[in-house]
Amino acid sequence: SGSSAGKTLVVDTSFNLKTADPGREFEPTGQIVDKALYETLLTFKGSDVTKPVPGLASSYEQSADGKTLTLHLRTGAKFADGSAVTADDVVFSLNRVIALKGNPSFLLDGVTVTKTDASTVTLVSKKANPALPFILPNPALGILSAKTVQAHGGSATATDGAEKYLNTASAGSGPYTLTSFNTNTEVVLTKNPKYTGADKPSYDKIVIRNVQAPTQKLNVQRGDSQIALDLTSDQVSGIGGGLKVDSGASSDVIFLLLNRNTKVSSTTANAKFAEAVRKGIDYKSLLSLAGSGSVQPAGIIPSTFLGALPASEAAGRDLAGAKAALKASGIAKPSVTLGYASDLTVDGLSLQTLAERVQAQLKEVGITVTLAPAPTTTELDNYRNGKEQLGLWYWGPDYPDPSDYLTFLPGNLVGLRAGWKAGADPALTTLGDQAATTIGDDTRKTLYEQIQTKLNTDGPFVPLMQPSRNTVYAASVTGVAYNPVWTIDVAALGAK
Amino acid sequence: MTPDPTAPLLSVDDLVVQYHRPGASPTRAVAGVSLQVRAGEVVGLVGESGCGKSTLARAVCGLTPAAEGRITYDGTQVRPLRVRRRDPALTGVQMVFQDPYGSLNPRRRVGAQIADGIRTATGRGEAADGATPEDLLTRVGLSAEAAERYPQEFSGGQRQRIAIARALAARPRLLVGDEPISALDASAQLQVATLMRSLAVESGAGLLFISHDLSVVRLIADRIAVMYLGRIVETGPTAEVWADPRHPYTRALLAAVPKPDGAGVLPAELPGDVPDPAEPPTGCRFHPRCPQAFDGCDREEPQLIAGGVACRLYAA
Amino acid sequence: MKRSPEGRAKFSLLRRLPPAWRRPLAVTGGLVAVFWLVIVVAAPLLAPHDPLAQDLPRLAAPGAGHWFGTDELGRDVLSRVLYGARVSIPLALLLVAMSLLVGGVLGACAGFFGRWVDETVMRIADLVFAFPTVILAMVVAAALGASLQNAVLAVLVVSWPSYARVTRGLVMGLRNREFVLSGRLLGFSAWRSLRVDILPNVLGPLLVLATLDIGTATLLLSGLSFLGLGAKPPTAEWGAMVADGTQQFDKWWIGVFPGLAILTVVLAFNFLGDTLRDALDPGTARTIGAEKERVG
Amino acid sequence: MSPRWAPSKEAGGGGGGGPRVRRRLLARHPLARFLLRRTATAVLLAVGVTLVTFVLTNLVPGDPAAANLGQRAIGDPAIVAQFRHHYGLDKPLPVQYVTYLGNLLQGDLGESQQSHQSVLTDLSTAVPATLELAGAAIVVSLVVGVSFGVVAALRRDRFTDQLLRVISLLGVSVPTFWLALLAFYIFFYRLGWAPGSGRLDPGMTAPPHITGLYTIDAALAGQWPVFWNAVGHLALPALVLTAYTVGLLTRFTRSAVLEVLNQDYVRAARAKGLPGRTVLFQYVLRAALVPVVTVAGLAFGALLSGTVLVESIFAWPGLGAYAYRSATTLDLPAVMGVGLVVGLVYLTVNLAVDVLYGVIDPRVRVQ
Amino acid sequence: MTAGNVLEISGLTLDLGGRRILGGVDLAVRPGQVHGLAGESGSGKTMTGLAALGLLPPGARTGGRIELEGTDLLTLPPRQLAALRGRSVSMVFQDPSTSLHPMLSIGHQLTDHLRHHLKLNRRAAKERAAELLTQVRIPNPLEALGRYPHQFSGGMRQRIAIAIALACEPKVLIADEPTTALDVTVQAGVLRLLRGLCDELGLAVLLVTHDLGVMSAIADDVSVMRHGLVVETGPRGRVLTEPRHEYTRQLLDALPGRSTV
Ligand SMILES: Nc1ncnc2c1ncn2[C@@H]1O[C@H](COP(=O)(O)OP(=O)(O)OP(=O)(O)O)[C@@H](O)[C@H]1O
Ligand SMILES: Nc1ncnc2c1ncn2[C@@H]1O[C@H](COP(=O)(O)OP(=O)(O)OP(=O)(O)O)[C@@H](O)[C@H]1O
Ligand SMILES: [Mg+2]
Ligand SMILES: [Mg+2]
Repeated sequence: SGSSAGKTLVVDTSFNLKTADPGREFEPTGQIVDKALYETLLTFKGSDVTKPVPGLASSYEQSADGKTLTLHLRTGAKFADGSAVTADDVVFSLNRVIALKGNPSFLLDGVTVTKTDASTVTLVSKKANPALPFILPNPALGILSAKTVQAHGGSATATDGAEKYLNTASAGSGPYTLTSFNTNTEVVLTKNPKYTGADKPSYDKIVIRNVQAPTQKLNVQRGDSQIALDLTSDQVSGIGGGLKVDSGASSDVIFLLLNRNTKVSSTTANAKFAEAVRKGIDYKSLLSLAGSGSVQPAGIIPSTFLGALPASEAAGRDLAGAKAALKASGIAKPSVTLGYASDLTVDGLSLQTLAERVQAQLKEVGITVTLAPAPTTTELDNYRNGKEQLGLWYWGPDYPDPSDYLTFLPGNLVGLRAGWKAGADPALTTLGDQAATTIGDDTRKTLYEQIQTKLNTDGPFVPLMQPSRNTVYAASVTGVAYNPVWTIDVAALGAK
Repeated sequence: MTPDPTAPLLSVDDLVVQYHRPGASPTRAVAGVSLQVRAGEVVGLVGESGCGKSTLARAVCGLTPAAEGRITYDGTQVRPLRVRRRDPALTGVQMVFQDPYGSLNPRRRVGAQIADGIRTATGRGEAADGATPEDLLTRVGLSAEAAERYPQEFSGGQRQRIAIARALAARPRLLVGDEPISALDASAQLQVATLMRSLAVESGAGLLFISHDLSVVRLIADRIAVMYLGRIVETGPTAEVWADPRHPYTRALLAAVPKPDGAGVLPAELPGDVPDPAEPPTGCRFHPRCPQAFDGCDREEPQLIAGGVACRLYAA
Repeated sequence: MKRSPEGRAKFSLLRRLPPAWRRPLAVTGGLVAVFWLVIVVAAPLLAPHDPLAQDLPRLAAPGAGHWFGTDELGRDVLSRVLYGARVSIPLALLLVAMSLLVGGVLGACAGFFGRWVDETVMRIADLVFAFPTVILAMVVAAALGASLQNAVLAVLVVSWPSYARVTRGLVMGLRNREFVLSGRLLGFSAWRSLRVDILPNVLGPLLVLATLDIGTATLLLSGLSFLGLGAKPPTAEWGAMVADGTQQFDKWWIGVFPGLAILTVVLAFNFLGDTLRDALDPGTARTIGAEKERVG
Repeated sequence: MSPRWAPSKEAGGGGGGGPRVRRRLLARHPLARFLLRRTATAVLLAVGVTLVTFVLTNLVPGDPAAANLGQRAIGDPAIVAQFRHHYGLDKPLPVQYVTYLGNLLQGDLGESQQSHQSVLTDLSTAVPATLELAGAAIVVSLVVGVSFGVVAALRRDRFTDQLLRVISLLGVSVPTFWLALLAFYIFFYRLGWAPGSGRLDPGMTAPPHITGLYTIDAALAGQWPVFWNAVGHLALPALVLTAYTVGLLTRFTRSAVLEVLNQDYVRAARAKGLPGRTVLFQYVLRAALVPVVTVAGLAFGALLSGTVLVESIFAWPGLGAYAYRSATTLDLPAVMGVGLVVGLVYLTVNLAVDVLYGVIDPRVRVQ
Repeated sequence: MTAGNVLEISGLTLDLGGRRILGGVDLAVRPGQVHGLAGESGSGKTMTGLAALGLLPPGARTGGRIELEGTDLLTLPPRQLAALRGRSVSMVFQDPSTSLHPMLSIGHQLTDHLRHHLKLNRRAAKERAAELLTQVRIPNPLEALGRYPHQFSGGMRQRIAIAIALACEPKVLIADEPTTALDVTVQAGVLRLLRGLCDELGLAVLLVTHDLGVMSAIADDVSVMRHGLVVETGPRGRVLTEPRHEYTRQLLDALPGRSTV
């Protein structure tokens, strides 16, 4: 069924979806949907996230101080209703994201958007923002028809009421339009015949269904669906029947957090104890849980990004060293609790499984770990408020640029969650500030490598792994490519 | 203790007992009854099913609250029994129930249940004079070993004897029997009834004996009261009432009892059924079925006159 | 007469078997229950592996070294199933005992004292009944946080009312029985009446209900663990193990064996309870039946 | 509601004496009382249910904002404040609750934090999905369970009875979630007999929304391929759900029938020489149905419980899945909405049971 | 079979659950006559009646003969027996409040076997039913047909039960303690009704009772049973005044008024 003849493509994924409104969505499934419905100013091609390519903007220039980004719009672009995409639409859409204060608004933090002329838009950032061209491809920054949105209660203010409309229809210029939308069951997309982009979509209709991973496997094996997005390596192994598998390391980095706040735990705050943990983990054994395709990042920045540490610097298990460090810490019979979200899976790998194995490994070192699973909701609260002694979390990149990882520094978002207060490590803070404002790939690369090396010895984080990311698809489907920002561009898929 | 031996032990005055049903007018199961029982006297209460006999008996024991009127036992007003423990002064009134299978706790030995009664008597300050469950069992005609057994091991008649023993253990001065024999075998009925009478009279207690078996009541009661639809229609010494029933209902009742004389005489029939006590007929309650009803019976409700009959035939 | 007109007077061997509890179902139930109780006690002796050790090959199919296969962490499923009995069965028993206590006391008070006590207790029970049990237990467990203790509390919240109802019904029936009234007439206080005359007669039926309920409690507890609201890992708990199994459809052994364990335990106690109920008089049995099914 | 409770015709007639007037009042009284009591119960239950859910959900040591905002967004106080303001979470709890009740009076169940839609909209798809599942299951359970129960009673203590007893006990003992897993594995994965998850094949468009039950809507619209497809998808989950209720109903019907078989009136009917069939269907079943109806009401509740566990495995977009998601993400308006719907279903089922009592038993109806 | 008897029971034995309940019962009932059957509780009176209708509890084994106008009911195939049941032999049970189906209208219960046995149509059956109700003196028969048992008093219910039993004009009526649950005044009415039917319709009645007063009032012949055996049979007057068997004498002595007199 399906394939090119029916011109319907069925994609099974486990939904994480709240809305189709680009100004509000920031969930993985929302990214898939909005990527197909809306065009962004810049975009990425396939899996390559190292180089932004033209989208609605045909070219851009960045000022030397890294604060100003000028974009030139492509001519002839049209919305699905036939009206032309103008600079006003761009300004409206981006300002709306900022004003809504929704999940994606941080992408344009400190950015002002102005129209220079009918085909030019200028983005000015308060601080140097070398990452901006890497941020703009985010589907949350898709361009909407200001006219349509405004006609349905939309405005670029906090009182915007267009979400309801944008969950029933789309107002973009993307290759597909929205036919039906349900956050629990399925989303149906229909080909936009007026699409002005270069690559026309192959399928008339795309159905994205909410299916749990194990069922995804059955469905794709039986030909009920053509693509399954969330299978684990275990599930993929030995999958036959003419199915193809695209595997690779995900850009989600799973890490352990050791709280630096002595009020939360004097044990985890102990640097020697942290060293014992770092040396006591058997990273290879953890990787075996995630299966082939998973990798161990040497630092907190995922292996495929600019500034990633070379794999050779990755930590390994040193049981004797760990025991020695534990002894040096002066803590007899350490006992800590490990908080994690029991219902959370990262690319199909359940944190539950991982936590159980970490527990078993640290036991060999002599550390008693009590597991404290909780529903994501509850655990997020603990994490956010820095109340976890040990925490098991992951960081998925908001945009494929190393600057996204400066949040791990002391006093920053994730640093604080580990009880790592501003000023706790001035040298790192200085390095971080430098990295954030510097332009030039090589310099940035060096800076980020330095930051990570220091993080690995002095920081409260232990990067564990990037799980593998498997896309299973029918042989009839072409052009499957994993993208860390939007997982998969369904519009780019072809049929054989 | 009782200064005036002629003063009634139990006195029921204009008693009204009502049952409330949701969404309907209340049923006046007892609709103005006056009755006295003296010490050492056996009063038989007869009447058709549903006429309010049990209700009256329960009210006397405080198990059902009175809506109007009063019940006094030995000078104490009987108050309804609620969550609180029964007034010790009232434990001199004991009851024997109809169902021999329901009136003993299946989980306790017979002896223990009788011992409860003895404790009640001592609690009231009456000398126990060495009464034991075994003594009592022998008095009701059972062997002393019965005390060690459980109620299930006895037949209906035996259980009823045990129930009587338990009631007697409390040294009651008034015993109420609500159809204590109707669930028993024909052979056991008379034995149990006469036993009750002799035990009560022996100990000088009054006995209010309820039954619809007229022939038994005739044998054991000193005085008889005939009830119809919540009211007493005739009362008098048993022999008199038997020999010369005056109320038409009493007559009909007596005539309806088939006699086992082998003569093949069909008993006399009383047409109609007992009406619903929730909506009793106006005037005399018996008038729709009365063969002697006459003008005015449907309007005027006759009162129990001095001669012990409530019928307009005998008015004035 | 050779044949009865109903055509079903054929002498049946089964009718000859003496008391209810000697029937094959009861015997099976008893044996299986004993089997599991033995496992509860002797799991450490019987289990071939440490249920938490992750040293076997991952996801190995049932075979010589590990009869029930291994799970995704390389733990021996057989050992985990055996150890799971130590979690599920004692907890179910504890839960039933607690429900019996809470529901029994509340129900007895409601039935004996009537009026506002009755109204209050029964309206709360109604409120609980208005929710499907799993949903309420789920919300309670989510509210209290996932742990076995909290799951027990959550199930307790939904299970006491059926005991309360049965107790209340039985007490109300008994309250007006002649032997209770006789006691009251002899001057028993309410408390003595309740203790001596009523409770002993309520206990038998309640124990039957409790036996039947052990199965239900096991099901509910494992259901909550299945939803991730019960046992904390790495505890070997059957519901949680079945949940692991749903992640690996084709590795059937991960989920099938713990599921079978739940099934046999519940079945055994249902066999026993059903037989006990049959041995009881029909009226009481019906009340119990009606109430028991509410729990499910 | 059954018209049988309506005041009788004669009572509506013209004037008359005292007793007549009284009877007329009596005739009306029970119905009025009944309705009044029902309404009061419904209101009390609604308040109770919402209050309980509200309190419970607020006991959860978590923050809806954390659950529903992204990792980055949660770090920005302005965004969090905006979120709280939008959902009224910045007000004191009692105020939140009163506001909720006020909105409820206007039929507004609030907006789900998860789906960003009105809870009513969410429920309007989730509830019919579950009702379709539970409805199909209860119909099958009733047919199968009652027949099994009758057969077991008639073959009392014989082999068939023993067999049915084991089957019914198996049914009530099997963990639903495990059975679902097993059924899915065998019938879908191994044998390929059952269609996959969801309510329809992908690519098949849902029938026009009339009742929300796909089978009925498709039949009404005459879309037979859709109808058969929906039935196919419904079959397996519905059958899994019936395991428990069939067991329950079998056991109940059996004992109810046995009890009735012992009644004098059944013996009297046999003594009249009526054929066994007539005695069974007119005399025995009619009386046995009364307890069975009660249990069927309870069984429906059990089915709703079952759906929570089954829906996730069959990816059935129903109330159970919605309830689970809402409860674990602290989606307060959604959880309260689920509570209300469930309470409503409970009341409706009870009402239906009462009406059925009236239909079956004249003693309830004629007073 | 002796001439003049419609129903003749000879040597009837019954075993139930491995226990002998009846040990060879002999009874004969003639048309137009009431045959009284007395005896203590558990002596097997009810079982004898049920045996004649083939309504014994499952598992019962019988021996001997029960002849209805020459046909042995015990060996009759179930189908043919069912055709006789309610048609030629019918039965009235002890408790009128439980022997009528509480959820079916009187009309329904009066007509269904009429329609089954006599193949009457709905209208004819209804007419016949109303006629029967008149016969047992239920006021307002047509309206009564639409009512339910709980709307009648105990005595009326028993009369309705008798009407049902008589609907197909049977030859034999087995009445198992038909008045035990009734008040004496109501009992008198039912007894008169039974006697009248017997005299007018030539019905043969087997009346089971342990009330010797009732027996004396209505029965022509009396049999006394004990432990599954008939210990004495004879005309009413003789048995009740000059009992021959010791047990009968005991029964009579237990009566109030006898022992003391
Ligand atoms: N608990 C009750 N609630 C409502 N009505 C009742 C209740 N108990 C008895 N009644 C009614 O009160 C009336 C009198 O009942 P009661 O039991 O006193 O009669 P009785 O003379 O003892 O009859 P019986 O000889 O059948 O025992 C009857 O009409 C009965 O229906
Ligand atoms: N279903 C049954 N199974 C086994 N034994 C039975 C059954 N029914 C009755 N019996 C036994 O058969 C014997 C005769 O019972 P039956 O009912 O005929 O007595 P009865 O003379 O009618 O007594 P009663 O006067 O109490 O009605 C009794 O001992 C009784 O225990
Ligand atoms: Mg009474
Ligand atoms: Mg009998």
